[in-house]
Amino acid sequence: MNLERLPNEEKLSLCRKYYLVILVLMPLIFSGGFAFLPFLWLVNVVWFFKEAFLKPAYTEQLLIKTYVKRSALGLLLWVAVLTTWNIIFQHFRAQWGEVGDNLSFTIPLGIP
Amino acid sequence: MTASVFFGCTFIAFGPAISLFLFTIAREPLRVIFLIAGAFFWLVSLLLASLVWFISVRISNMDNEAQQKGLLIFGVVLSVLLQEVFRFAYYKLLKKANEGLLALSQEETMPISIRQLAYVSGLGFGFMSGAFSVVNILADSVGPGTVGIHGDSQHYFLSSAFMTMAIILLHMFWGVVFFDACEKQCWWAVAAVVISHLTVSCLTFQNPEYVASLVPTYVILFLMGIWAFYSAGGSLRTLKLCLTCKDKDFLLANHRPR
Amino acid sequence: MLAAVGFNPRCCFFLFLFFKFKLFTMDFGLVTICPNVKPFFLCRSFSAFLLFILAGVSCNSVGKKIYVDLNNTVPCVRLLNATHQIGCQSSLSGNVGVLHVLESEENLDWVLDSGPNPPYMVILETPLFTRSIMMKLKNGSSRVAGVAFVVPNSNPAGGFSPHTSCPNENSGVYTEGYDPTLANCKNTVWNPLGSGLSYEDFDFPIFSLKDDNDTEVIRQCYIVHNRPVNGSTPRYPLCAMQLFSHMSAVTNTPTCMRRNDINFSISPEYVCDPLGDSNVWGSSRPLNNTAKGHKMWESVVIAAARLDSRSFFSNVAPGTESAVSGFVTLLAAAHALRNATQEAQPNRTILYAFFQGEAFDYIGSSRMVYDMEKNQFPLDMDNIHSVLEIGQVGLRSDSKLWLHTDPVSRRNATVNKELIENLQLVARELNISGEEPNLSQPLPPSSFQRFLLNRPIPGVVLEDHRSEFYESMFDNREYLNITYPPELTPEEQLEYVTDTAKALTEVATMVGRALYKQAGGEDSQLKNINADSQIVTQMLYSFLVQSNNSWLQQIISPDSIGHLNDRPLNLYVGVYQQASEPTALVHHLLANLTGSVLNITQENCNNQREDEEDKESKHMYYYIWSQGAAPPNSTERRGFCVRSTSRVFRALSPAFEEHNYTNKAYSTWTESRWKSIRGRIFLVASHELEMLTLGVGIGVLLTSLLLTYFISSKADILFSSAREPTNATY
Amino acid sequence: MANNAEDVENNMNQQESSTAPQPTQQPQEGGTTRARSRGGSAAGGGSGDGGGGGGGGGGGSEPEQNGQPPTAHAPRVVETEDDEEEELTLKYGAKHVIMLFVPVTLCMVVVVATIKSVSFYTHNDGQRLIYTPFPEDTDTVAQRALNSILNATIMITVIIVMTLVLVLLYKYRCYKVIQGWLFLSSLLLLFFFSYIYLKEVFKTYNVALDYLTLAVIIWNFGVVGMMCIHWKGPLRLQQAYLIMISALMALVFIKYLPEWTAWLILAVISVYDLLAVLCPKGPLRILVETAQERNEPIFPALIYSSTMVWLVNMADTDRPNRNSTEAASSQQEPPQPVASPAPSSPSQDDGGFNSTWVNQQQHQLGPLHSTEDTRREIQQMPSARPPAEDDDEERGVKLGLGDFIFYSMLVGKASATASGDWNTTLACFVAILIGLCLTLLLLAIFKKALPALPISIFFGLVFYFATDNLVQPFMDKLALHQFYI
Repeated sequence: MNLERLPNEEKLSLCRKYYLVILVLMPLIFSGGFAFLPFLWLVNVVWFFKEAFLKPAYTEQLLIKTYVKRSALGLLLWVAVLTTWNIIFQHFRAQWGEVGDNLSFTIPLGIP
Repeated sequence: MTASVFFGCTFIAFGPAISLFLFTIAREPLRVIFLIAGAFFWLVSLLLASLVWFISVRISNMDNEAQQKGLLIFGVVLSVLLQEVFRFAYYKLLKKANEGLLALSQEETMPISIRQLAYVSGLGFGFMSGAFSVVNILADSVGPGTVGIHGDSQHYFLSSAFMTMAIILLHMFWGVVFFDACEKQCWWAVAAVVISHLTVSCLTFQNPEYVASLVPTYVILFLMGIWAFYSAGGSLRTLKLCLTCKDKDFLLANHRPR
Repeated sequence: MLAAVGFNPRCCFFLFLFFKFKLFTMDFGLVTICPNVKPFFLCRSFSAFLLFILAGVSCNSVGKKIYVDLNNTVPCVRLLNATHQIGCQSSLSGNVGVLHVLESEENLDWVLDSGPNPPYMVILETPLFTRSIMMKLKNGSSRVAGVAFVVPNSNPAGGFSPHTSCPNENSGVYTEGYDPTLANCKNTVWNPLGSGLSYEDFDFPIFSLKDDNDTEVIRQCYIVHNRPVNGSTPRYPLCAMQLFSHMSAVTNTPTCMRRNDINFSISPEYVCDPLGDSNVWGSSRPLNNTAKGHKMWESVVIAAARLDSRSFFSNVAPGTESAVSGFVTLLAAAHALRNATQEAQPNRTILYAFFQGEAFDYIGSSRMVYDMEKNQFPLDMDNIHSVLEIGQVGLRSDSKLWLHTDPVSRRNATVNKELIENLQLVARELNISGEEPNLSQPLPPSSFQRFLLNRPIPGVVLEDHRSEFYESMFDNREYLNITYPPELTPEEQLEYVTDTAKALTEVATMVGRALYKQAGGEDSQLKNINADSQIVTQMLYSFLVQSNNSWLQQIISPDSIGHLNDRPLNLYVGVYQQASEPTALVHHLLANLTGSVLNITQENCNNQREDEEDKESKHMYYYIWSQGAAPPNSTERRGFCVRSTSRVFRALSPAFEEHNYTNKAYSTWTESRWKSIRGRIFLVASHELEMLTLGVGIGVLLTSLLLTYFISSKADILFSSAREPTNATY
Repeated sequence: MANNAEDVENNMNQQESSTAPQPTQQPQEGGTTRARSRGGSAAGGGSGDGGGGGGGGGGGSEPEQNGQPPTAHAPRVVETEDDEEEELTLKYGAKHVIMLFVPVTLCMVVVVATIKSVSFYTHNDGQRLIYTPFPEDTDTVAQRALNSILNATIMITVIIVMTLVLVLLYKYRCYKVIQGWLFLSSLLLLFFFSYIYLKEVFKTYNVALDYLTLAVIIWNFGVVGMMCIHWKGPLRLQQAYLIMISALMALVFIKYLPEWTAWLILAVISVYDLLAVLCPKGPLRILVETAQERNEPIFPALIYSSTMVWLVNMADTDRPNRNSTEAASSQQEPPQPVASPAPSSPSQDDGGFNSTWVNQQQHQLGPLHSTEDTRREIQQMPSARPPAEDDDEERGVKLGLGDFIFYSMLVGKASATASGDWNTTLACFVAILIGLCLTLLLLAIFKKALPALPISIFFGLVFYFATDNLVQPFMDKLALHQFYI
């Protein structure tokens, strides 16, 4: 509500802190993504997208941008890998016989 | 494949109601609450009606077809009357709430006006009665089959959907007219609402002659719409005022929000 | 407090999960044996899963307006062996097709090419249920949703057998190695009618409809809606049918057994179960059942018969001629031999053996031989003196009976002389002509072949035919022309001695005497060995008309009363975990017909002892408490205890003992599991109507959205008066 | 509600701190007066805003922001120290109610959809919880009733014991133990139950899934869930996870609790709820009071908190860039909150400006979501918006996951047992929502901790049995003859 109460420098300091926080947290989440956690990268991208690209430029934004981009890259990589693997698996599961059965978590009934 | 039937019927039955909800209700928490409260009141009325019907069926003999049908008709009439009674009760309740509210609030504007309440509660009634009468039919419309192996008309789903749409809109209009009549203390209007409601319900007794039931229903819907439009404060002047909608009188009357 | 209530379940999680884990581990132990899911079992709870998320079980009135459920439908289910899958299967959500009643074979091209609205659900009559038509349907299966076969009330004239023309050719004794000239029915085709339909794999469901009302409804629906009137294409709505028979197992037995083994879960999902059941055996002289393996100074004559049959559809296997005639004869013979063997014990033991699962590559007999080799059976192969198998003896044209022997073993020795002579001798006395087929003719499909596979044993297979093998759903009592005068009550029918019963009694008498002679009994006794035609006709009635009759109710034990039912017996062997119908009955019958009644208490009887400190006799005898008859004045039955040598032992193919599902030596048949088997008919609307509905719906939605948005944005103008009252009134 | 009440206190601190940035412990009554004063002002603003909304008739897709801040701000400046709680109640209570309707509805939708599609959760395979050892498939009704009563008793005792243990732990400040406990349980829940759920879903649709993909899915789901619940993450995501957790738990209860036992447990637990909260010595009451006097929130992992809770903390921070961007991007304005500058209360474990900033981000996430036109978002938008220009009273709508679970359990059981009849499900749903409304109303009137289960569950049970036995046959007959009422 009424911000008139709030002295400007305080606002500024708060908002600086707040970007610092981003800069603390983003790398954490980003590096967390390396523990086979592409979902974290997705969170990173969606979460900070506005911060990185839609906000007017400010000093820390460059770093944020790079992190967001990297996260997006890693995410895409994961998606590609998973989709290809799944296509291969669905296609060859029947041929692989026992291996295929042992690989599969759920085996569909009634179809080979 | 028959998913298309399902979606088609759903859109027909609930399309207007949903769009009204999205554009006029969903953004106002208070209205959502009053909507659900209205639905709840309708539910209670139905519960009482079916309780009476159930008891009467229990005490009557089960295998007498004519008697069962008579009882069902009795149940329908009863539940219509009960619905209107509960509409009145709901109106009283809202008045109380609103007056209390008014007494408290200093400024001149209310958080929600009685007209809005009328519209919202009417839509609430409509939603619930529409849902209850059609949701199971919709669930069955998904399956591979369609009605008719015993010789029923195959337009069962379509007609039910249209009937439901009419019922929902009618409830809305009834709500507006009813509340307005109660405001103005002109009881003949209330009586008119009750009678028209009874008429619509009785019209459906002649299903599956859908023409004979749907056409009069939509005529009544149209008339009620115009009436509701006027009682909600609309008029030809206002119609002319919003120039762009000169040509849409009829539809306008049909889908008058709030 | 919300927060606080928030805790409660979550606090439980920890504990709760712990115990859950315990539960799971418990299941692992329990799940090893689990009965197959039979038709109409669980189908309600699974139908939700078969339908779309919104379509629950359609049990409300609207559902009744739409669907007519078919009761008394019998599906053809999927069976698997080491290499193949046979049978039928529908898709997970059921196959839907427009009904088409096939009047003639020419009519077929409507289904396969010309019909405007495929896929079709083909309704077949008897004469059209042939291999050629079914193969055409199978190959055109993109346009075929399924087949429903209307069972006629009278058997087809030409006869019908879906079995192969050379039954069990790969599991019998006649392989290339044994005698090239006899292998694969080169010499004699045992089942000339055999079309081999049962051994085809169809990727659409095939049901048989028994109920006449249902078939009438279907015909009416077809005539009213679907019949193309002089070439004009029928107009919507059309009558359609949906059949659910989704099978879990696929490919072959090794695959499905592997999938059985690897699934560990909260709710284990089993896909197939081995076929099998229990063999029944008894002996004229008690044998110590706990001492397995070779018995010194013991020489037995095995009298064998098969207990099972099959047909194209599961659970419809009357098997009157192929099985019932045989084992009823043997039971009667055993009964005839009871007194003779007790008064003047012949020096050899007679062992009555009833084999299960013979229709599927000799499951029962191969298991008995296997047990004898592995010393799992009270006897072993060395104890066997000779084998007399009673095959199909129900239909004797001009009182001939054929004594089939194995040409190979006959060639190298005089093994069969004695037995044949005995048989022909007793036959002559009963003026039955026991003929020998020509010497080059191999044995018909019979359990005896599995013994021959092990070693050349003297043995004869009694058959009423030279080369006729018949195994189908039409193998019913009408085929054996057992008919009762219409005016008889069930009780009278039970006692009514038919000609077939008389004929079988003769055969039974002959078998009994031959066995007695073969066992080394002296000829003076032969005259006293006579089968009882009353018993025979009662047994025929019980197995072919209804097993739930006053006679069996006295004989059966209280806990197996559930095996009695009011329809002809189903001789399909079924899965191993589930007792098939004939076994228990034959077990009790054999006990009652060969055993003796003791006067001991029920709990002693159930504990297999004659009195409290009796530990021994359970090794020699088996005790059955029969619930007996109710004296006329009172209602509760007066039971009695029967002591006999009649026992059961498992008829599970050795392949499942050795977990070796690929070797050809043993039967590897398994039956797939299924979730729900049902069928229903309904009308389907035209695609145009559906699209119209959808279009109208979308139109309504869009218009209302536009209008509402427009008006709500204009609302304050439109209802300018709306505000003043609001302020004025308040 | 407890937290709601407690939040009133929290607000005080926020208030305090608004003038003096350092959070200071506040005597209750002083705080109360201040809170109410703020309430008055808020009322003014709110009413103005409501009128505007009424006039605007929900102006479609364009952000509300344009019309509102003026109408919202004007009265606020004018009137300051009037005291109208009920008004406040009606207006802000309404928002709170909606903010609870949405997640509760979502949770129920998830449960019902699963029940209707995945037969595993409806098909009784004889397994039971260790808490309900007595089978219900008995031959006599009396036996069944007895067994269900015994089951319910055991279950309730377990719950009571658990609650007591937790309260004691909390009273003696063994936070580590509690945190560990909650952490472990949510771990098992997130990994194990989602594993079961995934398996059943894939089995239902007869699709093959390999262990690699499964591992990736479960691992990501679980770990991110733990992060969002116990550490920090986008608020929408955290709420989604809380909803999913409750849905999974409810599904497990639905599957493993026998029918009568389930109904009985629902009835009994709401009574227990009543006692535990309202009795002066009720464990939950003790817990709440302790939490209040310690001025701490009850564990965030256990409570579904609507957006508001955080708003104040972060509101101020983005004021600058709001100014800067006001002209540029009006699209992203709705989420831009304008509120009193208040550093986070010391209570928030991940407090400091982190939480501040978390919600800030979260809040900017708002429009991103709402652009996708799911009804849910459209509904959530307005509930998320008003805090933007209103103040502290906005915070503090919290609902325990337990209520989510039991609500969804009731609706799920209704849809599972009522033989494919949707009317029963609908009736229960409406009844529960109405119950929730009444509870919130009572809360706003009494201004003290109230149990949320009793009214809702009572309505739910009444309407389940009534609809299943009375209304359903009636409606069925009507549908048969196509009569309309």
